[in-house]
Amino acid sequence: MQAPPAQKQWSVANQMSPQLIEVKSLSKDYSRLKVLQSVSFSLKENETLGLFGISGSGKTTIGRSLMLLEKPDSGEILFRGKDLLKMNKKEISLVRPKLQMIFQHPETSLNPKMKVQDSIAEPLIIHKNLSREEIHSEMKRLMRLVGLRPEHLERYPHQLSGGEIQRAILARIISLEPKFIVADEPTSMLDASVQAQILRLMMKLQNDTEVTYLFISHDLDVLRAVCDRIAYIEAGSIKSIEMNEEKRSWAEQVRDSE
Amino acid sequence: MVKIMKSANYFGWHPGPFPQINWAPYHKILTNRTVTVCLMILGVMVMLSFLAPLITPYDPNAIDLKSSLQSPSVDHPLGTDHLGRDVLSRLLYGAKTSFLISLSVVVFALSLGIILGGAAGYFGGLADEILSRVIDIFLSFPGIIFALALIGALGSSVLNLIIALGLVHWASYARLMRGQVLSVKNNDYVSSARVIGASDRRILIKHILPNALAPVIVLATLDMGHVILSAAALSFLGLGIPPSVPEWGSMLNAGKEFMRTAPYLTIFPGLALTITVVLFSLLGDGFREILDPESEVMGLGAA
Amino acid sequence: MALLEVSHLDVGFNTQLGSVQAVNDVSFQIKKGETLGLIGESGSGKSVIGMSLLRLLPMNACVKGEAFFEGKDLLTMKEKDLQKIRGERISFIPQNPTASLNPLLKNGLQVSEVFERKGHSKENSWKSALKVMERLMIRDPGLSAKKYPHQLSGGMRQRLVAGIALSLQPELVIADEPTKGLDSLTRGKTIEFFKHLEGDEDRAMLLITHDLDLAYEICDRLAVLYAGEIVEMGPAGELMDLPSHPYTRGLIKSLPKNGLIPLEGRSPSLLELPGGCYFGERCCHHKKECSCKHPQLKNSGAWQTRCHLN
Amino acid sequence: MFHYLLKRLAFMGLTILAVSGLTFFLMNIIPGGTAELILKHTVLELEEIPTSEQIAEISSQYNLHDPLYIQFGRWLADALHGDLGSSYILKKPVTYLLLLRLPATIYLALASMTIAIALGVPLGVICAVKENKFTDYLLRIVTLVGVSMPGFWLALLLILLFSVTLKLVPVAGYGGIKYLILPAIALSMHTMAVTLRMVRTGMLEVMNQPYIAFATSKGLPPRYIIIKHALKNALLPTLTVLGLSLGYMLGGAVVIETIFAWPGVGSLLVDAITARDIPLVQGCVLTIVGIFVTINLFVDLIYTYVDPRIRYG
Repeated sequence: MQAPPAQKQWSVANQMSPQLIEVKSLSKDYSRLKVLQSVSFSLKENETLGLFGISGSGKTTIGRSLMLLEKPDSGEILFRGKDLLKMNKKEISLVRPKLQMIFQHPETSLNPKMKVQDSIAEPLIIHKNLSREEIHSEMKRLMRLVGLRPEHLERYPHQLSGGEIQRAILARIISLEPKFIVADEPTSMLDASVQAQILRLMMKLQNDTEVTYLFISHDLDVLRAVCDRIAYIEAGSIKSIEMNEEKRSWAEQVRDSE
Repeated sequence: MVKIMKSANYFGWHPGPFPQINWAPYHKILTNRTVTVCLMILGVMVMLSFLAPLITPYDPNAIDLKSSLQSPSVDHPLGTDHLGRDVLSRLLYGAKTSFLISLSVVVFALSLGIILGGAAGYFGGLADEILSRVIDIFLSFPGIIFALALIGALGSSVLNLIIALGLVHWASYARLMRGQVLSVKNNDYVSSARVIGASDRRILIKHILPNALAPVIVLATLDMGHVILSAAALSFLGLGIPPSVPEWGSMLNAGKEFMRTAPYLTIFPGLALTITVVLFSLLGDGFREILDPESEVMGLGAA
Repeated sequence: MALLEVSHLDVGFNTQLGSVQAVNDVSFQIKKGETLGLIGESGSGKSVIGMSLLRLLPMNACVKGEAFFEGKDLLTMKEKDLQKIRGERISFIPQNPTASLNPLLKNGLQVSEVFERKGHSKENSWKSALKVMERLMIRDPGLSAKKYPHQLSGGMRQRLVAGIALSLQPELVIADEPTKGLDSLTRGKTIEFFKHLEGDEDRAMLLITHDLDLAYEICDRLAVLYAGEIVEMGPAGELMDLPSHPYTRGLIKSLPKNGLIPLEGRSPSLLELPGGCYFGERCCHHKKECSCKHPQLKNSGAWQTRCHLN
Repeated sequence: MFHYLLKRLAFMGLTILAVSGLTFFLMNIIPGGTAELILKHTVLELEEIPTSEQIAEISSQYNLHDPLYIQFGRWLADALHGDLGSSYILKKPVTYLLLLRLPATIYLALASMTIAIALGVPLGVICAVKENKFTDYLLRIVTLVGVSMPGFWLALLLILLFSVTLKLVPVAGYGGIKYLILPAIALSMHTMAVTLRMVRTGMLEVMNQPYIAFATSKGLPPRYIIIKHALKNALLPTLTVLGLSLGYMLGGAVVIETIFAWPGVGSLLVDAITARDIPLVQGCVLTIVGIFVTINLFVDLIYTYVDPRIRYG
């Protein structure tokens, strides 16, 4: 694994299109340890930004902060120009559905005491006033979308494989029509063949719904395959962000081979 | 459910170096059967104790000095005590006392522990800090000493006994519940629920409680036995239940004076106590196997 | 002559759900100085094979077949005799070094006890242990030896575990998933370390891994496992460049750098394996024959494939 | 480490203070009762009812008109100087009575603890090694009964068998080893069973850990692996339980001491409570809680010593 070349410094000034997410000098200390040091970056609509770093570099903290699961000490997180950290409860509940997350460990991502169908229906019950039949047909649509079979609905999480759980999680969050998804190492616990399934599915969903991804990983191969830009993070600060030329050439290559 | 989880984990996406499978394949079925059998026996015992007035020909408190200290016979299958009271009748009535006291204490301690421990674990902050200290204090001295002092102060009555033992036991539930909530809270599915916009109430009821309760219920089952023992110990010292109420501990206390002439007065109530507690222990172990195979909860009550 | 000759190895586990067949009729040989890679995804039985050879599996495992090491069967010999072979002739590098080091014993002791067992004095053993640690590029061996495992970095723990396994210079090393769960930096270093080990001519190695890069870098031959059986075995370079079994092909193509082309479906349940080819359902060249007849391993020179199509 | 110790000591103080305070307020919950009690034990004849003048006199003599917290403060200040007041019934300083009774309690607790550990640990190991064999089942049944049997009933049974029937040892009393045997066995049974159980589960869990498989793969002999690699790890959780068991033992001692007329703090406490002798109750509770808290501090310190992963900053 070579060290990432640090040619291009971070800059968004020349980018014209509106930013969906802007993170400005996010910092967080955890008992004298600086987890994040003035982290700034931004994401356009329908873009995938990769976040590369080794374990303990603070990449998960960034993802969790964007989801308001952790509170940074200082900085701003602008979603369409509004600071998430300054919103009141009501405003947050309005933007919540638009910001979603996929987690690293499939075995703890779904409530083990809930059937898969209850987990998938949960966001519908919370946010949409649907009848029982409507929920059912919506669930069927979602299952088809992520490639799960109807018999999976009746099962409990421990009866599914890791890949199937990640599909179920995608079904669960896609129903909210999110604008932005943080994917925190969504495939690092999966086998290579299943990893390809899930990454393909995520890319297909992005095509269909124009969702924006922040893709966190320690696997540069994966990031090169799926990201438009890759940010390199080390010891809590971003060293560089660069365009990922490989994705396009890679995509062409795949098209040729198919 | 959890049974399948163990092996499914191994052959699913997360194979460890050691398959997490039970070594004895029949072990679990056996304990499940144990649970069934224990529940059945306990059920019969509860029924007998509540139907005691219909079954027993004697009033448990009817003093008949003419027939005092009789050995077991057809009239009195387990003999009579020094006041001529029928031991079998007193044992059956005593069972009711024990069950009711134990159930009240456990329900009282369990509710207090779940609510306080759950809230402390979930919300954290200053309230948690204070409550944790209080729990630590309650757990850092022998409970029975506290119960003794309480009853000494309030006087002996069934209600005071329940209050005293309840206050002794609640802290262990609170601590267990707090720890459970803290560990469950860190799971990704709780974060996930928060991200999809679930309310605190929903997260607590739907996601945290169902996953946190198993060991607490196991502890409660084991404690049923412990509380019976504690209550009996206090009564044995003459500090628990007033002598007019038939109870196993006080029966033992009265019986020990006549150990030489009427050893059955010592043997039968103790046997009843031991059997009941064994049943609750087995039941608790069985529940643990089914609900929460990973952890070993040591319920250390006072006796 | 082969150093290790495994033939018709079957491993099953008795569980509450029934018997789980983790390894099915696996046969392979390892020559002196050769590195054989066992590659496969979760549940393919690769780790079980490694542990079964040294009889490290839990009690509910049921192992059948033969594993001859220099003419003696490892699976049936007396426990006492096997104990003499373990560590000294055949050693084991476990996956998850953190869990494989005893948390309450000092690092040095966990190395030196190997020498002590061989009858060396306490002092000499300790000295040998320090030498081993020095060779492993562990910083300040004297000090590290007196520390406890949790005080070492992840990379150092990994090397220490490997070093313990290599300390008596065994003829055969079984390495179980050395790169599992490591981040890219540590993984890179581990691959370097194993490359360095492989330079040693005399030592044979059985490398068990899901990491195709690692296997490609250091193995002479590869065996691909699927649902507990070998589906393809051949020289490492050729097998990776020109795989012939549809599963191997699919697996290699699904890597991010090879196009991220998914292999649809999931491996069959080991509780009830399908009739016919185990890979049949997921295979894009599926034929009628595939679902009724179970394919046998077919030889073609140094290459073996289990497929009806070839 | 020093910091941690300081924190623990402070918490110990807080616990003892809280328990003493709690007991004090509980015992004084019935207003005016105290004066009546003192009168009953001093000047009054049996069945005589105290006059209000007498109560008033005693109340002012013992400062019982003060609010409770002031009375507690006074008790606390005295206690810090080693003066725990004077017993109503025995009319002697509480400190003196406690010092008189303490050795017997410690003697009994130590003997029981020794029995519990000396039997519980090796038997637990044997159970784990012989898992699901006859020995294991037998010992597990013994354990189950040992955990469930009330200690005081076991005590009565032991007396019935060994003293009354076989006449091998005295029924009750205090003296040589002959007097110690039965109470020590009765008191140790529960802790022994708990220890056995903890060691068994601990061993089974540890034997399933990867480091045991790795030790086996090194070619180490099984006996060495069990003693050097497994037992130490398996004993860690047992250690905590042993600390807690001591509390259980001190509680159980109250009953056992009463049965065997053992002149310890436990039986003193029961007498004190029955007579509502407040200073004596206070003193006994303070002593028992003090011992318990101190032992648990030691257990924690041993823990940090045995487990290198725990280091308090």
